[in-house]
Amino acid sequence: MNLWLLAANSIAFGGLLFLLSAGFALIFGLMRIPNLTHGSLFMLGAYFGVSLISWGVGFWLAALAGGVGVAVLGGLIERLLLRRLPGAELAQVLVTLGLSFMIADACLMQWGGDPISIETPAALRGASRVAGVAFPTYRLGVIVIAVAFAVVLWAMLERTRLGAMIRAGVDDPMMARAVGIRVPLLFTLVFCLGSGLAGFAGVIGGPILSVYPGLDQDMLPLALVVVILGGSGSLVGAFVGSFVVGVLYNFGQALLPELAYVVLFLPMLVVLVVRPAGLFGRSSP
Amino acid sequence: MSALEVSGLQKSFGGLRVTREVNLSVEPGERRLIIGPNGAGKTTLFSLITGELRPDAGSIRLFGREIVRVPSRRRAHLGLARTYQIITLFQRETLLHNVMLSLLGLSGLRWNPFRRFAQQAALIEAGRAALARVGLLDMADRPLSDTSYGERRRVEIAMGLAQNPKVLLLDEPFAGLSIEERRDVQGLLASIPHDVTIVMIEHDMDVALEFAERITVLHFGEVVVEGSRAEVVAHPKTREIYLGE
Amino acid sequence: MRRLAALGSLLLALGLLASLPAWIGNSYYVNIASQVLLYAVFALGLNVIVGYAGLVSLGHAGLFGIAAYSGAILITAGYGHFVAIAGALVVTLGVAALFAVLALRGTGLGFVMITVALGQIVWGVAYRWISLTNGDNGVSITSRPAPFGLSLVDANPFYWATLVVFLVAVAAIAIFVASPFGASLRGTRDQPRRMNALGYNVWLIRFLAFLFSGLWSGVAGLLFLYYNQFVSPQTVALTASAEVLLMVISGGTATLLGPIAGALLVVIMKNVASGYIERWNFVLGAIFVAIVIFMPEGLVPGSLRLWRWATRRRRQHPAGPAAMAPVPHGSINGGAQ
Amino acid sequence: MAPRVGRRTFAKRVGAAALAAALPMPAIAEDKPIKIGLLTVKTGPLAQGGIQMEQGTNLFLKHRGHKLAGRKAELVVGDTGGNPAGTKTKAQELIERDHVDFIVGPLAAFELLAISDYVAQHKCPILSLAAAEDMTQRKPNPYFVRASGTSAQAMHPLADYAAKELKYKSVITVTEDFAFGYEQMGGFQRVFEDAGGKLAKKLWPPIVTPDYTPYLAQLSGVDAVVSGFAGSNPLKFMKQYKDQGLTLPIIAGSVAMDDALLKSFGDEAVGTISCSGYTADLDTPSNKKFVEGMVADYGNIPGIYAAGLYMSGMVAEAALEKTGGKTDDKEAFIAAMRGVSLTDTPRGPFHFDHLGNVIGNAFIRRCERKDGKLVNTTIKTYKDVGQFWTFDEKWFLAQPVYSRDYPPLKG
Repeated sequence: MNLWLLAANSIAFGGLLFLLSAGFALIFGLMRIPNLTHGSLFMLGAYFGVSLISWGVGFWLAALAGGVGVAVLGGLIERLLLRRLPGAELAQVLVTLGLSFMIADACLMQWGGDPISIETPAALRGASRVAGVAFPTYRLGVIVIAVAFAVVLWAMLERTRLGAMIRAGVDDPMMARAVGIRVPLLFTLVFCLGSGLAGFAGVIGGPILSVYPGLDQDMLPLALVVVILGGSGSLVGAFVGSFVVGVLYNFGQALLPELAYVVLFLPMLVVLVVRPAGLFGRSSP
Repeated sequence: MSALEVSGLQKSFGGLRVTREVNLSVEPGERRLIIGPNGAGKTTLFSLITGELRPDAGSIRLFGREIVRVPSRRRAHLGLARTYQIITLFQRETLLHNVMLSLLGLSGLRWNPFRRFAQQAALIEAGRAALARVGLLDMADRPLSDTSYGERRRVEIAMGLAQNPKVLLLDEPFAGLSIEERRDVQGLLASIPHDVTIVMIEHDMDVALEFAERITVLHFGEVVVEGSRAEVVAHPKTREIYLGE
Repeated sequence: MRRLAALGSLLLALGLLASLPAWIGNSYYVNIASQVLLYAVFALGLNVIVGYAGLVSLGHAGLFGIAAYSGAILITAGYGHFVAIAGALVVTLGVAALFAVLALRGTGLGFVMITVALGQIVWGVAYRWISLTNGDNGVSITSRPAPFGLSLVDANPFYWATLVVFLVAVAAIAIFVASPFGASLRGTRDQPRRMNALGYNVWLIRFLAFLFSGLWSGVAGLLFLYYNQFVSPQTVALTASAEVLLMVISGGTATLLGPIAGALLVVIMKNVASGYIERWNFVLGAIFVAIVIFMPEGLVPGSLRLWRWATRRRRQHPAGPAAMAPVPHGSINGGAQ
Repeated sequence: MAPRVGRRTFAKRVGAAALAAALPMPAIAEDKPIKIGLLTVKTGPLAQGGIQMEQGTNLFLKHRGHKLAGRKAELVVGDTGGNPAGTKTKAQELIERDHVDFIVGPLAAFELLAISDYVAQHKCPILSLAAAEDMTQRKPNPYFVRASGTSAQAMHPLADYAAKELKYKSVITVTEDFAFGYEQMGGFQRVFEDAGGKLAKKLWPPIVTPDYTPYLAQLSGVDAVVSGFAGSNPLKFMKQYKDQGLTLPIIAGSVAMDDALLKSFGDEAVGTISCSGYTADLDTPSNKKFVEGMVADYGNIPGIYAAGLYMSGMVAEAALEKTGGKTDDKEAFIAAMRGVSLTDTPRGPFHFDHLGNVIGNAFIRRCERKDGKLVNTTIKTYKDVGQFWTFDEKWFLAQPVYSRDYPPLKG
């Protein structure tokens, strides 16, 4: 067994998971909304990417455009639906699951049931040798993208006015409102951003995962696990959680095949039972 | 023997020492007022006494019995009741239901899954009596969400009284009340018999000073002054804290 | 007068339910009715913890499925139906106790996530512990019980048996909710800290409520087993947990009729409407979204609100308040505290 | 007053009677259509195969002008949602409400197993392509007919080919962790080991495995990798395999290189050798018609899902012709189905064994790029392959069903 490969892939898969779950964590952190459409938005982004690429758009542009398209949809969902339901978690669950049913079926209508592969961009095809180990070049690219996004998001949260407002909104929405932050607009922006990240991640994940009906259901639990292991709603938590899940997934599946099904959920359970707010979360929700 | 005796009580949140070292002794039947500026640790002290917070060190005795390790809910059964500064009532229920819940908390009936709660004659009677004491009997069947703030304050007190406590902790019972409402509550408190020991946190000095026999001044988690009304008012530390002198 | 009317409509409803096979005609529809009832029992059981305890579980299909699996395994091992049913319920209660101890470490979303993890672990075990569960092929049983010598093989007797269980469940849960314990439970949902200060053991109340909820989930699981005569890992999947939660929320939490209405909606959409509407999944999703828009508190309370609003409007001036029926805010916020 | 019968009406009636007398039975029954129930998956992750099943069925009925053995044929479709409980309900709908004469489908083994007892109780013939071995082996259902084959039916010849023609000595198998996977690889293992080959490892990734790298990391030190993936997983697996820079040859089961999936693959699939009971490149008149019809109507090269249902239709049609269009006597109808022997079908000639499972060709294909498109080109045909391969039926059935741990790995 090639342990170096598993180690390297823990990082690469973790990178993909970070792209998947950063948006979920942001939305959850600021708005306390468990956005159960997140998997669907990921899948929808991937399908947007498929169509754009088939019309001749380049991969990277398709990824960005897919992200923007999903961001717009996310903004609409927030404006038209979630806006009405502050604090009503059950109604949020109902509406986000309802939307995920609709999106899944709409994708089936539009793109059919056959799995669709997204071609790896030409420059990143094949395998590279890193420290003597063959590793898919594209996955190295995913690591770079994930780290770049993590840095950009972190800088945005910590260094910009928007970030300061988001942080204020997370810490104390009432106070943020009192000091003149337009919290509703902020929520819409964050929801757009979180959704857009999911859509972008869908296209980026395409060359690895391909796109197929059911991709949504496969990805949502992963995002949940990442956010739980990382701690609810912090970007740093999602970042660390992604790589923790990357390691658990790769080594767990390879070394403990008997536990393949619970290799993510057992640690998640243990973390929740020991520290209900997650590894890096604040102690009280 | 003191009704309530607190000694060496300490509590920190992270690095913040909210309760540095509190010693307090309240005699049976006494009316004790606790004052102090915002952030002095008054509500925290109440939460430590009722067990909603766990102290880092110190002892709490209720009529001589050490209760610091007794779970919060058991302390209610030992005769300790409190009201809250921020109203924590059952919004969807009627006033009577609220008070009945308070009564049920001390009754073995609370585990009964078979009988009808709404038909428990003994609880209804006691609940109505408690509401009558605070002058809200005629509103007994109104949902709490249809009541005014002042009425809710009185429901809070009714719930405390309904449990027939030996020691009652009142957290700012006058907060947010109109002048007439204050007078009502004042009269209500005055009518509580002296077999109930009362400790009260209050900002409104006019009503509070009239009510209290002894006063404890809390500042930065410590008792800085304690004594009779006149003593405390005259004490230079009190003036220093309140008037910045 | 009102009591008489209530009694009358109750009797009418009972009569309609009991005579349903007579006027519904085809055994297929009788079977659908049995399914509605069995999922209603499941949803009612889940509602105990979601609606009355304010704790959202996304792992209840685990309990439902464990009852079905235990029953199927005991029957396959050669035990009689009585032993299988009793054994399955004991196992389910044991697992529910374990679930509760773990899940009650968290509140709000922590609770939800722990139940997700537990449900997924049960799913993994069902899938992977092949020697016990036969893996993805599932376990079939060939017989249904014959209480008092009455065979339940045909659709009608099975429906009546399910109806009896359903009515017992409704009655038991109605009594439970209206009891002092039920009042205590709702208190812990609305003001857990206050309840604790009032002398209630909040943890134990929630724990017992979870067991009660688990018991009815288990009963529903056994009905499912006997109805389908089959159980497989999909029975315990996350989607199954989500489905029953959607029934509860869409019908209206913390009401007796809500989960029943939700079960009716989902079962009919999935099984009957899917025969006429090819994209039924889309329509079902759209219905959920529409419910949130127009009746965020759920179908049953929402319809009652609209009804009251409409009748009051009629009784008042025809041009009464022009505003829409007010939507109560945050009226269905569950796990929040 | 006697009803007046006009001349023309009278003539018509006499004519109809004469016609009826002249023709065989079916024409008499013509007023009541034959009802065919299709159980398939149209929503959710399994919809890919399910939609193709419906397409195959529709195309068959279209080719027959919606008439079987002279009777009008009506199709009732039930969407199982891909889960066993849904399948049960839909089967009840088809049998108890719509009174279908027979059922085609469902797709997945766990769906079929959930309704096997039920359809047997109702004596409803069922033609499914779900491959669960024991449906025609240790727990046979007397009303079941399978024109596609068992899980291992194409794996036995694949193993034979791998050992004897490709001269592979050792392989690693990798397929999903479920019964279809176990049965495929069990069959491969038995024949491969009998031919002197060795299985180094059997890997079972869960059905939902977004990233196969933990398994790819274990693929080395053998002559080839045997893939048995299904659904959308083959696509993911092959792509990740290629990206990882792995170069071991891959040989694959029927659905892992299904013809309908080829349009989704890229170059990573080229060179893969697979074995299937159906191949789109088979040069028979009926296959030509079938493939052309699928391309014309749906724009798809068909695979085993569409072909399986098309052939199931042919079996039912042949049986109906034998019974004179009658379906009332279920025993006679099912006996007729199992007695069907066809010479020109999309998979060539086939007939059934006494358990209702098909005996027909198995095609070894190599994936190639032709005119820019991927195609599976047949390189060898194993004729008259049954579910027991070359083993003695009694001996075969005395062994446990292929499972995760059976046959056990040697050494």
